[in-house]
Amino acid sequence: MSNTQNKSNLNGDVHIHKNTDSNSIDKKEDDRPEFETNLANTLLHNFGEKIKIDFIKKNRIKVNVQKENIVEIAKFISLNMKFDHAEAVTGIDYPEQNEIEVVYHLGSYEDNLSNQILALSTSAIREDDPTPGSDRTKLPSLRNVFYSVEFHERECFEMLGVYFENHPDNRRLLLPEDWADIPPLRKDFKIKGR
Amino acid sequence: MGTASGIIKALNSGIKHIAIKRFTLRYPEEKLKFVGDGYQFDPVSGVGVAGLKGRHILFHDKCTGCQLCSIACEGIAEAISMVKVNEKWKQNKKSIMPQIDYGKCVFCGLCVDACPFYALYMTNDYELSSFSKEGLIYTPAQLQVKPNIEQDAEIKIDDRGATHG
Amino acid sequence: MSELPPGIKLEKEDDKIMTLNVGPQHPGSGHMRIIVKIDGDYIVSCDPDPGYVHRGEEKMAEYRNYITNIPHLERPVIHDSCNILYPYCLGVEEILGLEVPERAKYIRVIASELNRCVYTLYWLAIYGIFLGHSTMFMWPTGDRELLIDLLEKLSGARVTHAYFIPGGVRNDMPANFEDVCIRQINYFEKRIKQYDSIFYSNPILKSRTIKTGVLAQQDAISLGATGSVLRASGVDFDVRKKEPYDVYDNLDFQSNTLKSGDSYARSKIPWLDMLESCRIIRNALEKIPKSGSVRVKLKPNPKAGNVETYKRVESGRGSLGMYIISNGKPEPYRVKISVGSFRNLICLPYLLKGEKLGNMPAVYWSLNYWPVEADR
Amino acid sequence: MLKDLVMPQNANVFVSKLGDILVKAIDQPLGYAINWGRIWSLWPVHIETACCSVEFGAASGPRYDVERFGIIEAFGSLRQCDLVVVQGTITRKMAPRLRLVYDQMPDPKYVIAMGACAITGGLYFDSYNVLPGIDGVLPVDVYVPGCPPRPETLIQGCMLLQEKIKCMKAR
Repeated sequence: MSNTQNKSNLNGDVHIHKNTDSNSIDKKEDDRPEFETNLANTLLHNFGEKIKIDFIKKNRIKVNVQKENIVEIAKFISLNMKFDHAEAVTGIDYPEQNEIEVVYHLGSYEDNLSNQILALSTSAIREDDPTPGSDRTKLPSLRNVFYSVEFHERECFEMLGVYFENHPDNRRLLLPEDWADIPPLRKDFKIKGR
Repeated sequence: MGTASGIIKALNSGIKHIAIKRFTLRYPEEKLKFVGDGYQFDPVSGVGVAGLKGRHILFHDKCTGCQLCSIACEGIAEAISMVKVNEKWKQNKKSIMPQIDYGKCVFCGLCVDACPFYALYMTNDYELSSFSKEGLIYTPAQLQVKPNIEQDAEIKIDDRGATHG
Repeated sequence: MSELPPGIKLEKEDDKIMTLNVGPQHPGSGHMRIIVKIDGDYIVSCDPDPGYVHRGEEKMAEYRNYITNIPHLERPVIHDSCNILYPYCLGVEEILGLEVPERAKYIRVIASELNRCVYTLYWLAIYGIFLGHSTMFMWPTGDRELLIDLLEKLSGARVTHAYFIPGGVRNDMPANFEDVCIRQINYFEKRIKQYDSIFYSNPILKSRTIKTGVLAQQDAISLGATGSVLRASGVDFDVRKKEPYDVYDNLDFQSNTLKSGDSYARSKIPWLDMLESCRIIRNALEKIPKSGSVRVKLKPNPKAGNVETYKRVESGRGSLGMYIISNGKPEPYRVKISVGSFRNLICLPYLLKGEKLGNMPAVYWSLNYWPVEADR
Repeated sequence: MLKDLVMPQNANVFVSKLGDILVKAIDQPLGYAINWGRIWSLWPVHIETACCSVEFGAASGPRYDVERFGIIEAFGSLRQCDLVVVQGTITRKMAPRLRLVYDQMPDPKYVIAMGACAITGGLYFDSYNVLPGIDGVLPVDVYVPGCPPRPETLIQGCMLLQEKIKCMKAR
C-alpha cells in the first residue's frame, strides 16, 4: 500500500499540523516520507517538548520520551492515533550511559496504518548491582494501555531486570525458577568462554 | 450438512486410499537419491553448488592448514579443531588439518563456504550414529575416505499416488 | 517421599478448585507446562509456564558476527527456518547496504512459501493427532516429505536449511528444479484438497472445535494476536500484503480471512494459506529471471554503522519481526526476535477461561503455537 | 557310576552342580529370548525437549514409518516405556524434569541422545541456560549426531541400540 493512499484515508481524529512550528520537522528534506512525517508532527504538536523524534524512515518512526510522560503519550497514541497493539518490547542495556532503554514497537491493524511501526522508547536508570524488583530500575507499565504487552513486559523484567510498576503479574516467565544470577541480557552478564 | 453425510464423505476419501500405492521408503534396503555429490562451494563465483549437507570429505592434497574452516566454526559450534598429521605436503608447512567432532557439528556448511582451496566438501553420508562420543570425532585420516553409498530411490508420482522406486 | 526438584511444589488447594499441571511430559502439551485450575470439568484459570526450551538466542547473537548468526537464529523454528531467517537477512541487508539480486529474491520467496507449507503440515499433523484423528497425522507428515524433498534439493538439508544469507541465498537452484517443483506442487495441491473431506468436514472435528475458544475481533486486536489467530477473527492483516517485502508485490495472491474466530476457523486458515502458497510458488516460478547471480559477495567480517532496523515478515505463525541494533562492530549490539508464537500465547489464558478441560488441546493447538519459538 | 554320585552325604553337592548345569543350559537361550523381546519393543517416552521432535515426528510418518521395526512407537504413559529419546537441547529448566521422568520408568531402560545439543550442547555451547550434553543427567547408550539428525540416522541409531541390547546380559 503506497503512502499516497495512506494520506487520503487518514483518520479524522488525527489532526495534521500544517504550520511550521519551531519544534516541527523540516519538510524540505525530500527523503523523509510524508505520511510518517505527518504522524510525527501530530505527536510533536500535542506534546511538544516532551517527545524527541529519533528518526523517521519509510514505515518506521522512533520517538523518545521520558518515563514520567510515557503513559500519557501511550494513551494518546492508542486512542487518537489508532495504534492498537504492541509487536515487541525490547530492553537494551547501555552500561556507558548508565541506562536501560525499553522500546515498544507499536503496530496497528487499521487499514491505513497497518504498514507503520511506531517505536516508543524510554529509559530507566541502570544499577550496577541489580536486585530486580527492588532497585531504582523501574518504569511505569503500559499494560493498561496496550493489553498485549503483558507477557512482553514480564520477559523484559526477567531478562533486563526492569520492574514495571502497576503491572499485575511481574513474575518470571522463561528463566528457570532457581535463577539467582544477574539478568542475562545485561551487558555485564558474560556467557561461557567469551 | 448433516453428521451422516460428513462421515460418509470422510470415509469415502479414506477408502480411496486402499488403491493408492505405498509411500513408505524401506530404509535400510533403499536409500534416497540426492542432488549431486553433496554441498560444495565455488570461492571464485562465491556461490555454492546444491547438494546434501552430510559428512565432510577432506582432500589432503589441497588442504593448506590455513584454519579458515576452524575460524568459521568458532562462532557456530566449535566442532572443527586443527590437529597435527604425520604427512608431508609442500602446501601445508605446519602439517595441521581439520578434525571434526560430529557431536558438535550442525551441518550448516559454513566451513565449506570458508575454504578457499576446494579442500573441504560435504558428502551424502549421513549414517554417523555411534556408541560413544569418541566415535563421533573424525580425524583427518577418516575424513579423507570417500563414503561408499548406494542411493537410488526417488519419488515417483503418477495417477495412483507417490511412491519410491 | 523423595525430595522434589526445585520449582515443583505440591500445592494444597481447597476442595473445590483443583490445580492440574499439564506438561512438560504430557502428550498434549508440547514443550511447555500449562497450569490449569479446574472446578469440576471447567477451567477456572490458566497460567502458561513456557521457558523449557529457552536457550538465550538473543544473548548469543550479541557474540557472533552477522554471518555466523545464521545457523543458530534459525533454530527456534527449524521447520520454518527460511521464514525466521527472512527478517534477519532483510535487516542485515539494510544495515550493510546490500542490494539483493532479482533472481535471489524470487528464490527466497519460493523457499519461504515451501517452508510455510512444511511448517503448516507439521502443525496440522500435531493438531490432528491431539484431536484423536490419527489419519490427519499420517497424511500431512507424508505430504510434507514431498516439499521437504524440494527444499532438500534446494538447500541440502531436510529442515535446518541455513539457506538465506544476507545478500541473497547460499546456492542457485539445481538443474531442472523448476519442472520437479511444478510437478510436485501440483500433486501436493491435489493431496491437500482432500483434507477438506477427511478433516475439515469431519463431524468429529467440527463438534470438537466449532464454538470452542471463541476470540472476538476486538479482543484479537487488543490482545495483539497475529497470523492465523488474527485472521480467523476477521481482521485482514497479512504482512505480505500490507508491507510487501522482496517481490511479494509482483505476485498474485490473496490473504484469507474467516469471521467466526473459533478453533475451527483458526485451524482452517493455515490450510487456506497453503493453497495460496501453491499459487504463489507457481506464479514465482513463471516470473523468475532465468539466469543471473543469486548472491552478493560479502567480506568475512562485515561492519556496519550505527543503524537500527525493525523488519518483519509473515511467517507460518504470523508476523515475525527482528529488531537489530548495530553499533559499528562486526557483531550486532542487540537482536530482538519478536515471534508470532510468543505474541499469541497471551490469548491462551483468555481463551481457556470457562472452557471444558477436554477442549484444552483443541484450543491450545489451534493457536498455531510452537513452544520452542516462543521461548527462543 | 551314578549310584556312587548320589550318596546321601554328597547330595547337596550334586544338587548345586545340577543347578549350575541347568543355569548354564537355560541362561543363554532365556537371555536371548528376553533380549529379543526387548529389542522389538523399544517404546520411547513422550517427552519432547526441543526442536529435534520435528524429525522424531517425521520418523513416525508414512515415509520412514519406524513402527515397521516395532520400535519408536509414540506412547502416552511413561510407566510402559523403556526408552528415552532425548530430542534435542536440555535446558536448565528441563533437566530436573527429564531426570524425574527417567527415574519413574521401570527397568530396563535405555537412552538415545538425539542431536548435537543433546550430545555436547552443539550450537548452544556458550548459552547460559543449556546443559553441555546430557551425560551428566542420564547414562547414554547411543549417540545420534545431526542437527537435527535425519530420520534415517535415527533409525540407524536405534539399530545400533538393538545390537547393544543383544550383547547385554539379561537380568
